[in-house]
Amino acid sequence: MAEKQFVADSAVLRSIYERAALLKANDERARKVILSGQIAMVYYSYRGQEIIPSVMGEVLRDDDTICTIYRGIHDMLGKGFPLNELWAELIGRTTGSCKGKGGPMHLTYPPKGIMVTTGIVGSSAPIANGLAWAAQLDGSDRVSVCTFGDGASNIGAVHEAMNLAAVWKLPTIFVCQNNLFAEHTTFEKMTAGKNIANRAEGYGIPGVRVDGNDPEAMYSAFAEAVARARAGEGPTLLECMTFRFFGHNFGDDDSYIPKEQKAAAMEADPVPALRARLIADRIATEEELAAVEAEIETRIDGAIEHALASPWPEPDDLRFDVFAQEIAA
Amino acid sequence: MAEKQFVADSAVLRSIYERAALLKANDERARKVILSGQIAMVYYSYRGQEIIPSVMGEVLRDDDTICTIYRGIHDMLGKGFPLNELWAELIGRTTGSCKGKGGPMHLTYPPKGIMVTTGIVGSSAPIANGLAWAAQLDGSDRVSVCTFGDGASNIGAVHEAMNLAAVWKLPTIFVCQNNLFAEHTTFEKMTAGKNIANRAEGYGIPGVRVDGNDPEAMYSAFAEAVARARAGEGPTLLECMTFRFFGHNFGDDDSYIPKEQKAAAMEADPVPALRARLIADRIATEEELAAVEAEIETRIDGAIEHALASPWPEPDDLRFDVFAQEIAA
Amino acid sequence: MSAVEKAAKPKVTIIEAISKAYQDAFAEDPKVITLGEDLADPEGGGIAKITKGLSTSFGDDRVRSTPISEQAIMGAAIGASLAGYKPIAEIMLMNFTTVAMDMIVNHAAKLRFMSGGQTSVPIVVRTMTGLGFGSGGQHCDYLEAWFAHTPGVKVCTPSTPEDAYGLLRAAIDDPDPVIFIENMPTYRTPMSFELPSSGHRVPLGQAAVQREGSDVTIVTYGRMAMLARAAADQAAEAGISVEVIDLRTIAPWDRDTVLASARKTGRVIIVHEAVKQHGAGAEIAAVIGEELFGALKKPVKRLGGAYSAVPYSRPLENAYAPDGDSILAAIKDIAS
Amino acid sequence: MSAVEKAAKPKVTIIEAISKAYQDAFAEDPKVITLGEDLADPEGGGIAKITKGLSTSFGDDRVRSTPISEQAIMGAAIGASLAGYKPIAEIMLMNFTTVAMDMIVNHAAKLRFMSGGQTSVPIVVRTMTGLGFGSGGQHCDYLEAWFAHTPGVKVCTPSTPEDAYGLLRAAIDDPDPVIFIENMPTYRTPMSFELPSSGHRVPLGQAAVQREGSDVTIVTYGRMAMLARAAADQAAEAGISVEVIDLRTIAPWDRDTVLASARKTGRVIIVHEAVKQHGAGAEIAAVIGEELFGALKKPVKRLGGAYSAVPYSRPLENAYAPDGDSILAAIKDIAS
Ligand SMILES: Cc1ncc(C[n+]2csc(CCOP(=O)(O)OP(=O)(O)O)c2C)c(N)n1
Ligand SMILES: Cc1ncc(C[n+]2csc(CCOP(=O)(O)OP(=O)(O)O)c2C)c(N)n1
Ligand SMILES: [Mg+2]
Ligand SMILES: [Mg+2]
Repeated sequence: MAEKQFVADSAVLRSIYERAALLKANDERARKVILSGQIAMVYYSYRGQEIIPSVMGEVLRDDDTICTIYRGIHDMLGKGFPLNELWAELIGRTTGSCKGKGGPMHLTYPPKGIMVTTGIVGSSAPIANGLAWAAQLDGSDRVSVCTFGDGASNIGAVHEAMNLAAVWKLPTIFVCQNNLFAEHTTFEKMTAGKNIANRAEGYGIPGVRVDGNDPEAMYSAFAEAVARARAGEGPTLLECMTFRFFGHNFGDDDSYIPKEQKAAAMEADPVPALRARLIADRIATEEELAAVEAEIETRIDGAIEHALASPWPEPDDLRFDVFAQEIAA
Repeated sequence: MAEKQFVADSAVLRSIYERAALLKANDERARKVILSGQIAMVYYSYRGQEIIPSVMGEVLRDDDTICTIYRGIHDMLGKGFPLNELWAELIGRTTGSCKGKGGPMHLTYPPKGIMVTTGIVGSSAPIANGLAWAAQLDGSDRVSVCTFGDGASNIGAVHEAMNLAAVWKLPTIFVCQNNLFAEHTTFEKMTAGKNIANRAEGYGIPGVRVDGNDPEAMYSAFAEAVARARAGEGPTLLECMTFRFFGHNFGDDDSYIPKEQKAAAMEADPVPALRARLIADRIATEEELAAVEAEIETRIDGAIEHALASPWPEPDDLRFDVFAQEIAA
Repeated sequence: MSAVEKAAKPKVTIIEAISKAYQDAFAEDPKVITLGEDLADPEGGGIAKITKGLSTSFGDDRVRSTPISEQAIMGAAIGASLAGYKPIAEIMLMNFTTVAMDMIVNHAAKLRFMSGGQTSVPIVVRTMTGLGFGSGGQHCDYLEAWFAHTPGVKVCTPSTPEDAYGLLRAAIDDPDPVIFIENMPTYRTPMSFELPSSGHRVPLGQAAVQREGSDVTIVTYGRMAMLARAAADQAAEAGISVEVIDLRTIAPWDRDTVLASARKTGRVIIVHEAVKQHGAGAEIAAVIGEELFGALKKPVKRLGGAYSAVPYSRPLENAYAPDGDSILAAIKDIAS
Repeated sequence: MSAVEKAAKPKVTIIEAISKAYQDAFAEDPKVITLGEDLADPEGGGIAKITKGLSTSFGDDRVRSTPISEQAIMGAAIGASLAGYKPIAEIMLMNFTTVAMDMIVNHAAKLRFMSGGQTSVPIVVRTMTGLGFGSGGQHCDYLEAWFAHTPGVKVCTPSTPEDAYGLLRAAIDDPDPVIFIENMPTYRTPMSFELPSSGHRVPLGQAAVQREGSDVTIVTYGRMAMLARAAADQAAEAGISVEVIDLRTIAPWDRDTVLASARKTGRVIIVHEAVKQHGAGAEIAAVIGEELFGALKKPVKRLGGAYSAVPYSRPLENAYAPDGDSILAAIKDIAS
């Protein structure tokens, strides 16, 4: 398949930006409400990594599935997780997608194919293969995406999953979001080999390192992987280079990140960069984008309001959803 | 390091043969005593794979350690496991190296560096790294070898271990004995990628596929890996091509192996081939080798006799060796 | 021969019943799929040949041999189940579940709850184990207590061909993850059962009173249930009437049946092969102690595996777990 | 404030005591080494900064940050221990031990036995867990019962800074594998202890009677011991005299101390955060039932975590495990 085939045209770029703007605004809001004390929750900021899931959301269909991780709200919003169900779950209300039982690390929304969010490093990968196997069995061309971090590439589950996907030619797309850090440890220190993409060769599958902050490069690489998977040509490993601006989790003392590295990454913030590009290339006007952004803020306002007005679960709820059948009181 | 450096000279080849002859004879005897009903045990024949451990035994020192697997008696004999303690353990007597508690799948003999025998596929690899770390800490140039099968290359533990060995530059040598089958599943069916050696590149370490039945090639590759490890240059992955003649375990219906494949492999039996070569090249005479072989049979006779004359353990022995301190009765 | 064994003429063994359950489930429900090491026909239909013929009949898509990758196996089962399939994942031996514990415990067991009921994981984890083959410390463990301690998974194990069929079919039907434990040493024990009909189910959570009695209650499961039935026959000769309860499902276990029998006899022995300390017998004994305080005639007795790894040498392996003699001795002791 | 808390002036928290134990062990014994994710100083000395300063003081060889590879971490610890080192392996959170269960259970726990005593595995597995942070289903489990069910490993957990120091030092000294469980929510609980001297050890297997009493015995450990001490103080106001036993070591647990107290009070409550069903409390209750048959005044009560995954939402998380109120209610109920 020629790579040239997958080019993000103006409309696509604009749509990617609209998604990225939502992701960015939502992250900013989350950090803001935590910082202000309005809402307390475990939070893993993805700020800086917005382009990757915005591209994924652009390319994927609703019936394509995704398995993601604790740092995954960007992936989910990209894939269409509704804001009301998101925020209500983040603050543990019954109107949350998981009725408050899952929380920020286990957000789930099957209507948009958001099947699993895991807090266990690497575990998204083996499960994604099962969803891909189901697609094969169904005779469907839908694809199964898993996302994970650079650190996760060193855990056994990811290796096993890539090998299985390769031998079964599964429509699984392994999206490694390499933000150069795993908690406090640098990518280079824990990951042997030239890069992660390179490991794909050991499984005889395509492995591509791509600038995950570059919407066009990311689009081209991801769309190609999806096309291969839909065509029954098997899995792809994408290593998407990016950076997380705000440390591992909210409250993280990120002094382990060299100041210049962080400053440079924030300087190259991909979301405003794409915005500027859209305007410079006359794909959108400043006014149009400002309107989009304002509308996003309004939607987030509404979602938080809805969430805060929603009821808390009752202790008795613990008896439900353990099994299909309720647990005796 | 130039590969040419490690050449098996005549003396080495002869010594490799003497080890291989022991291994072959011991396997034949084991199958014979089981078949005759004289001894009952779980047994994983390694017949056909003798050259690999004979070379390893030739190159390694007593203080170098090895972690091996259920199909590992060849590895252990190559490394110097004494026959008396071996046979007594195989038949579960107190004079066995493990007092009868371990058995054929858990043979251990630290005086010769035989540290772990595991029945869990892949588990030899992570433990070998720890022995390698200890060597680093001791400031010793000893090396740590783990052996495992082709099937094991697909399990997470092996991947994690190779990555850790690479980032820590451990003196671990990963010896994959690729006998083309994992239980009843062919290597190609379960293992993605061109070959296993190739996966090393993903970790930035040398990966070499070698004909494990060719004593010279095997010697050259293994000695080089050991030299690298001793010199502090880190791990190597060796994929040693071989074949097991008698199925997965004793009693295995090996009809899943194509008849021609098996016949061809047995036709190319590496032990008699090496024997013939030694004679043809006048490295040894027929008489000398016959004498060596006769002496091996005598030693095996003696070991079995010793084992059979040894006492069985008592139920009370279960209270010992769980912890350093005995368990209360 | 106990009442249970006497019921019918010899027709089918446990291993045949398990194979039959597979065959019928595959034939009846296209959503039933299976994966595991060596399972498909080119690989011989599994190490115990339980799935032999299945891939030929139902296709390579539904019956898949896998690499040796227990995490990948469990993950694939979980993922397919999230999409509406009913996978049976074989983790060959129970000790190998240790490699896949994250998938089973953090994921399969929890996804329904953590998703607030949006997703479910209707998988069966079939796994084999068993003492008596001289395979030593890493191939014969009984880990049912771990899974029973894990909310969100059910655990069962049969001691008759009928139950093997009925439990496995019920496990496949069940909307939640079930660990199905098979005792290899019992696979071919001759027992007198007809081939169960394809409608036969043993509801999860229901124990079987396999032998009625009035003096002593034995609560057990798996291979130990076979030994307990035989020991009960011997005890009867000594004039002791023993009720044998095969839990069949270890989690959730059938409290009503156990408590009713314990109340009746006032003397309870719990027997399993798993290590006695912190085994499933502890929970049962604790509940009996709570519920029947003051109503028992004797303290509950627990028989279980020794506190050591499973030993290799024959005399040690023989001494490791309860056997007919130790069960009979316990019966006589508690009845005295 | 209970007797235990009153003993000395505020000086040190549990987390400080753990750090100090590391420092002292590293200074005293060059064979002590450690590895785990983010542990070394370039990575900040661990997520809780417990090992901060250690790699700077004792070198990168002895204090190693690792990739996210729990199997490789445990394997490296086991291997180094076979060669005479005393590794402390940090498996960051207890739920992540599920990834390394093969290494811990099939290898660390069994190598001494399977080798007939030729090799030993003197490792410590330090692991953290704890409810109360809103981290949901995969970060707060208590799995001590699994390890207690595994012959060959010991399990301990502290509820005071002194015990944290003394148990960790004893665990490091121990010639066999020890799982050392840390309750994150108790790390910084203000308590009044002096910094323990470097000679301080708490022998494994010895419980502490943290508060003497005559009416009711509470057997517990970890964070629940803190709550039990406070509940005992409240009960005293209601005229109920409660004896609080902190097991400290869960396997092997101190039967003598527990049975002596149970015999004295005749009323026993067992409290842990782990899921109640098949938790460590089941074994303790079963043994008490066996040993003190007819000698108790009331059935043993067990309080434990709910039968579900750990929920996220605050009110659910609060309801999940025993708390001061439920412990006090149980005291009043059993004393009535
Ligand atoms: C099996 C496992 N080990 C350790 C952890 C603790 N942990 C949580 S996030 C994390 C770092 C993961 O880094 P990476 O994969 O690069 O993803 P990122 O957080 O950078 O997005 C670690 C070690 C975990 N959750 N699961
Ligand atoms: C984790 C685990 N899974 C499955 C098994 C069962 N098993 C034992 S040997 C084996 C095949 C191993 O094949 P390979 O690694 O090629 O080694 P070989 O037996 O060919 O020497 C399998 C699947 C096991 N022992 N451990
Ligand atoms: Mg990262
Ligand atoms: Mg093989």
